Amino acid sequence: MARMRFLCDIERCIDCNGCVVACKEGNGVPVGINRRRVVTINEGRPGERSLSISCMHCSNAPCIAVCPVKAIYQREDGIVLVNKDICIGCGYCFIACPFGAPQFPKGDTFGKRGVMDKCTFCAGGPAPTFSEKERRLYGQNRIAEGKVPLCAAMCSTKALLAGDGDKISQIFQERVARRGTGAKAPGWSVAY
Amino acid sequence: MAFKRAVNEKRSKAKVTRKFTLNPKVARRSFLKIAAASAAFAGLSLGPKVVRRLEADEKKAPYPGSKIVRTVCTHCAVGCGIKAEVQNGVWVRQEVASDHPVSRGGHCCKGAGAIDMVTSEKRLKSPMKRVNGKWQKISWGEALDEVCKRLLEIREKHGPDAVHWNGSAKVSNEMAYLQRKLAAFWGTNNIDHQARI
Amino acid sequence: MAGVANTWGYGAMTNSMNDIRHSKCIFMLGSNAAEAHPVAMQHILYAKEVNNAPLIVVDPRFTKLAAKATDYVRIRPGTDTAFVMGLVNEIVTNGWHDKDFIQKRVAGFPEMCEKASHYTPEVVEDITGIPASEVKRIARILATHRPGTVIWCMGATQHSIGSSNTRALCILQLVLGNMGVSGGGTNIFRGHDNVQGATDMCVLSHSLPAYYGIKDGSWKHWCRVWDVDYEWMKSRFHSKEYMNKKGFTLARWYQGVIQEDKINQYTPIKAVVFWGCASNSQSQYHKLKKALDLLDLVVIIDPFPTMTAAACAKDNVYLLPSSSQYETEGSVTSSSRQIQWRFKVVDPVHDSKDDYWIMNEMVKRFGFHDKFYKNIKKIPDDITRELCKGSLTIGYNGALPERIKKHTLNWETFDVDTLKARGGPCDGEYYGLPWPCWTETHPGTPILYDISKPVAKGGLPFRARFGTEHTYWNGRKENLLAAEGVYNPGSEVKGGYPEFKNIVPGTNWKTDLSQKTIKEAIKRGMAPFGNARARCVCWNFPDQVPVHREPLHSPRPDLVAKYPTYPDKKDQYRVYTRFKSEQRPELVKKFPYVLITGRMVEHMGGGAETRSNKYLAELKPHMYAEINVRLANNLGIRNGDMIWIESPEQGRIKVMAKVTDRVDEKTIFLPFHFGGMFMGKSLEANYPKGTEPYAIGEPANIVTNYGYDIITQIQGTKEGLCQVSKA
Amino acid sequence: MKFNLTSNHLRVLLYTVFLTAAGASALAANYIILNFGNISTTQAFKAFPFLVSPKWEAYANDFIPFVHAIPGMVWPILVFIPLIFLIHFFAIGPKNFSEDGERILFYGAFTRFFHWINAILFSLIVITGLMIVFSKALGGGGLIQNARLIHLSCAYAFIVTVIPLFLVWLKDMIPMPHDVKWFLILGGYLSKKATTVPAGKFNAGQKIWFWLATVGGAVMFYTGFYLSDITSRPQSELFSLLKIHIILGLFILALFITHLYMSLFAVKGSLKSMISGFKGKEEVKCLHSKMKI
Repeated sequence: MARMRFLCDIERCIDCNGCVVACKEGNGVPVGINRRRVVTINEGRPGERSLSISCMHCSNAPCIAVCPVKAIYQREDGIVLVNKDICIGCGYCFIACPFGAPQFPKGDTFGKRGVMDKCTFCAGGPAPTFSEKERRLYGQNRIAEGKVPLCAAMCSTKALLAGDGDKISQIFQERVARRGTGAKAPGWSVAY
Repeated sequence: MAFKRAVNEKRSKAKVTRKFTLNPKVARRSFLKIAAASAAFAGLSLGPKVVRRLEADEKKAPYPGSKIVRTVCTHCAVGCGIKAEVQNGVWVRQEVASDHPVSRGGHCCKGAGAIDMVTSEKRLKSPMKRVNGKWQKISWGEALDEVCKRLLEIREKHGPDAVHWNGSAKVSNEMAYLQRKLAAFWGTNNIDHQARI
Repeated sequence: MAGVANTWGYGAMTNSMNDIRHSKCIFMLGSNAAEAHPVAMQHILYAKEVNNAPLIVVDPRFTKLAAKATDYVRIRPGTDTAFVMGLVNEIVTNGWHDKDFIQKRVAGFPEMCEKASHYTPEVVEDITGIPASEVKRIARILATHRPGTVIWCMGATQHSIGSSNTRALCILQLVLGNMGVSGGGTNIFRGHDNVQGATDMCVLSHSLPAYYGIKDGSWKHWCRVWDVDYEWMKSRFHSKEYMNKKGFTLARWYQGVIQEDKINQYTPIKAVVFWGCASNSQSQYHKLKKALDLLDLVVIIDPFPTMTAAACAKDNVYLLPSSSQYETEGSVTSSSRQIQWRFKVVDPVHDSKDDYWIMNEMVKRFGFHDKFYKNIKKIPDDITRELCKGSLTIGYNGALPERIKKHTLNWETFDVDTLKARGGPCDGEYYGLPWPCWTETHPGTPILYDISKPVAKGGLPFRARFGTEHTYWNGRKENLLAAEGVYNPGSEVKGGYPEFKNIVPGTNWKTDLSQKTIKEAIKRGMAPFGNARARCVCWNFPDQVPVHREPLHSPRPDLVAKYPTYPDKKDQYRVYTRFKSEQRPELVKKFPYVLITGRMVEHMGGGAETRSNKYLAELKPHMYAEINVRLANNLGIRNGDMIWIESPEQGRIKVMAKVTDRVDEKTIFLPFHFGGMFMGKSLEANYPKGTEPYAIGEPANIVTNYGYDIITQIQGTKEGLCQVSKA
Repeated sequence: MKFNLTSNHLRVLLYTVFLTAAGASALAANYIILNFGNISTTQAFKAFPFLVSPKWEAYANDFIPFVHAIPGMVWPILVFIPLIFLIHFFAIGPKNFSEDGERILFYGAFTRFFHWINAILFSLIVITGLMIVFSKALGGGGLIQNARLIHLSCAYAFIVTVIPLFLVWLKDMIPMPHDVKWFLILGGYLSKKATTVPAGKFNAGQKIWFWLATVGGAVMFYTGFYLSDITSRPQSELFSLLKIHIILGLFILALFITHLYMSLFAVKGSLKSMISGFKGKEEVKCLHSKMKI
């Protein structure tokens, strides 16, 4: 069984935010929610590196472990999804996630917080595939169409890879070997 | 449901097999393959299993009856391809032009949000003119009549060079050509566009 | 572009984005491709990784591109010519230049070397601030990694010596022998999506479509194409003088209204039409705003209201909502000279109309509809056909609408590395028929001036455009045609030859509408425009060889005497343009910091489109000024503080400080996409209700300084001075 | 004894102020319930620990077991404390005091009014809090989200309306030496006889309940406030806040149940006295022996 993964090649990521907008525009994510974002270290100095991060779809996902209502689950192919009909918006998954992936719509009154929203690997959600409900709550289901998630597909420099973990790993290791430098993908060796 | 919930998998069995190929031959071949197109990459990485299993779903396409229109991003001169998925005359979503020879599906944030040019709520909705400091909606007929009348008056009174035309680098070649042609027919060389900038 | 065109014939990117994949070295000066052309980075990074190509970035600012560079060089703004000529000098002194190439295909080399010899590494260090050792090192990298490509953008051109900068870079490539080869070339990344196409169609005040100029011959040529009487056309103008006189430019048209500088036109400008053009991208914006309020009529034709609508304070303004480019169709030319067909996605939304409709309606009301649309029945295909018919100089004549559409509809058949179709309906053709595409069967020219291919298969020599012989200032005479043995395979003449003419009597290849001349040339395996040498010396320019001249507002008053700017130009595009009289060395005392402007990836141009996109506005909601950590600390400015930036022209803006190491201690950087504020005041209420952009901010161009290029009058936004204070 | 406020005006003013505040809180609560699930406008980022340390799995190692343990901590209290009281009720039985004889105005109208407002809000907070704890059993989803909103909005209303009670009762709630003695005999509740127990206007048990409900309530509000905005603090701090919120909540829950038992079952008539304000003199003499009448 293929194991779905993301990998961001920091030697290639140029902080163009293409992935961020591709995700938002494609999935109709509201302003204020960021399923994916780009972080930059050492900005303006030699050693500046950018990295596009979202939910890493961990094998041993703390969010699943911590969810008090078991609204978060993992598909066979490793994609971690949330059932928005069950989620109560408690925020525990956010506290448990080392990547800050779970997102909550937040209003200005009393810290109002809706149900959790996060990267779906463009695999929709538990609602019927391609239904209106799925599109509204979770966004597109590109995996069901046999397509790559939008962020990776639209990555301007092909820095962001998505797909079967073995393949991705191979591609990246080959890139590294070709480069002859010791480039590392952050989170790769540890997050999976 | 197309998938099985793995709710209880607290300790997943998934494991990564790390292959470290330093054989340059292999490395190069595969590198070129992935560099070739992310379309191939999509097919490769998703694996047949997922796709096949999901094809059993009752609905096969999210937008039945839609068609793909090939177009070009309007944001910079790289000329990235865009595949616009159109259903019943509505641009429903932006597909990935992963087979475009220049962009290979890539977009920066502006291109990734190209659909917003059409769907933006901030678009001008109708012709307008300002009356006593307030914007007023007018019809196209009125607007064009008034604008053209006033332009012709100015031409009559001050000569053709009293009008300056600022054309655009964001329109098609045809339109840019017409803009230059219009200035010529109007009788002035006072036309310019962003390439000067 | 004028500098490039005057070196070897055409002012365009010589190779293509994809061709950068074959480069062994990438030299980028004044380009921030990571923000301005992110998708081009795909190919640049490929070359960097796969070819192990050094990526040399020369910029006053440590850009996002510099973060990916192998070698980053911080340069003082406005000193690019000195640095590049320094590299040329270093290369020539060490004998690293491509002697064979220069001997056969380059003119004026000894004269150029004579001028370049001034720029020793030490002199370069003094002018540019780049250590002499670094100059030597970069020169060595360039010499040892061939073919290398040179990439530049507005960072190199928006200077008072912008055309010298571009020529210096061309000379660098000639000296290295990197022209006409895959992986080499001068790749000038252009800004807007169709800026190449619009330039080719010459929406310019000094030329008719396809760079024909505005001399009588050009007018007659286009009158023939348009099928109108030349005399009628002449009658449209105020006088024949004004028919041949360059018009106002976008950079300075407002002087035709406010007349601060003396104008050379019989009337001031009374009306302006902005057709898809933002006003806040023009320098000294506060003066432009003054002009908007003096005009009788301002017409804005745009999908969004733009900053111009908000800046107009009077009742003289009309907004006509044109549709976006996705709601109309037509061909677009990318930076790589590729022509693609932008198909119509949906019908115009709201009550907007597409540009062709608006044009049609306006022309109807102007009363010359029958003449204007004489050959045009089907829109836009017939327009394409008409422009192809006339645009012989740049070989648009082969790019017929059905061919362009065929390419776009079959883009998957083109190879990524060569851009050549392998099989399929476009077999053997290059993607987008990169111009010149001489005939209806020509595959397009992927690399300009490449003599390894036959002309019929996309090869070309340098263009013979500047005569056949020239006598330099030192008395040396040189034959300008290419040397013996330089020819495209299959050429009848095995050496240089002048341009084709009189195949059809009384015409040359540029004016022969029957295209017989071009076809004849191709048949004989030769280029219609001749086969000549590229020029290192442009005798029609004020500086025959590019030399350094201090910016008008120089932060180094001590260098002004040694490298003074040009004398004032009395009639540059109908307006008096100050050079010498504007260069005031004492200015730096009151305005001690250098001001540069630039792009950010989230926004585009004047930002009307992108700031109206909620996601992009969310990513970059504020206008800011980048200020060095040390300078900020010295001035007591903290990250996020509001600061005032003031220009010598009394422009001032209130922006948020972004304290960063990207810029050095003497430099302030401003992104130029913002609008909707004016000198500390919000203009949000001036937009039509509901169309205010999500993000508004001060236009950077309120504080950009006086200063225009000597040839093209491009505005010098990358070399001004400013003062900074805490708000 | 009657609580004499300085003037009627002040009393009216206090009523007005706190009722307005409570009303505003209730309105706001109504607003958020109506607007629940709307698109947000802002979102704070959590600083991403760049280049996650190899110990990333340890990131939530303390947190996960704790969250799992919460229902396990709560249900024993819900089961065993009522069980103890059940045994008490049948083994020892409630205290009965004569309702004849002199009646003393024990609670003024003002205190009663605010007591009942607080009682309703507090009960809602406790019930919804329990619903959140046992959300899994209840199936999660909209029900629990609404419970969370009620929890949140009642907390806002409570923290406002508890202030007058706190001020009015503060003087009588200061711990006294005799409270130790009260503890030693467990308030006499283990004896069937109506013995005299050492206590002022309020006994030591009531005092504990008072301090837990007010100061403890404030702590609960503070921790809950920050937990409601999860982007406001780093993870470790949020975890500490959650720990405080849960553990303190356990104590409050325990005393809430005790308070319910005492007022509803253990002391006959106490419910009535909170409605009418009057207590029998015998009861006061016995249970609040040190109170000056």
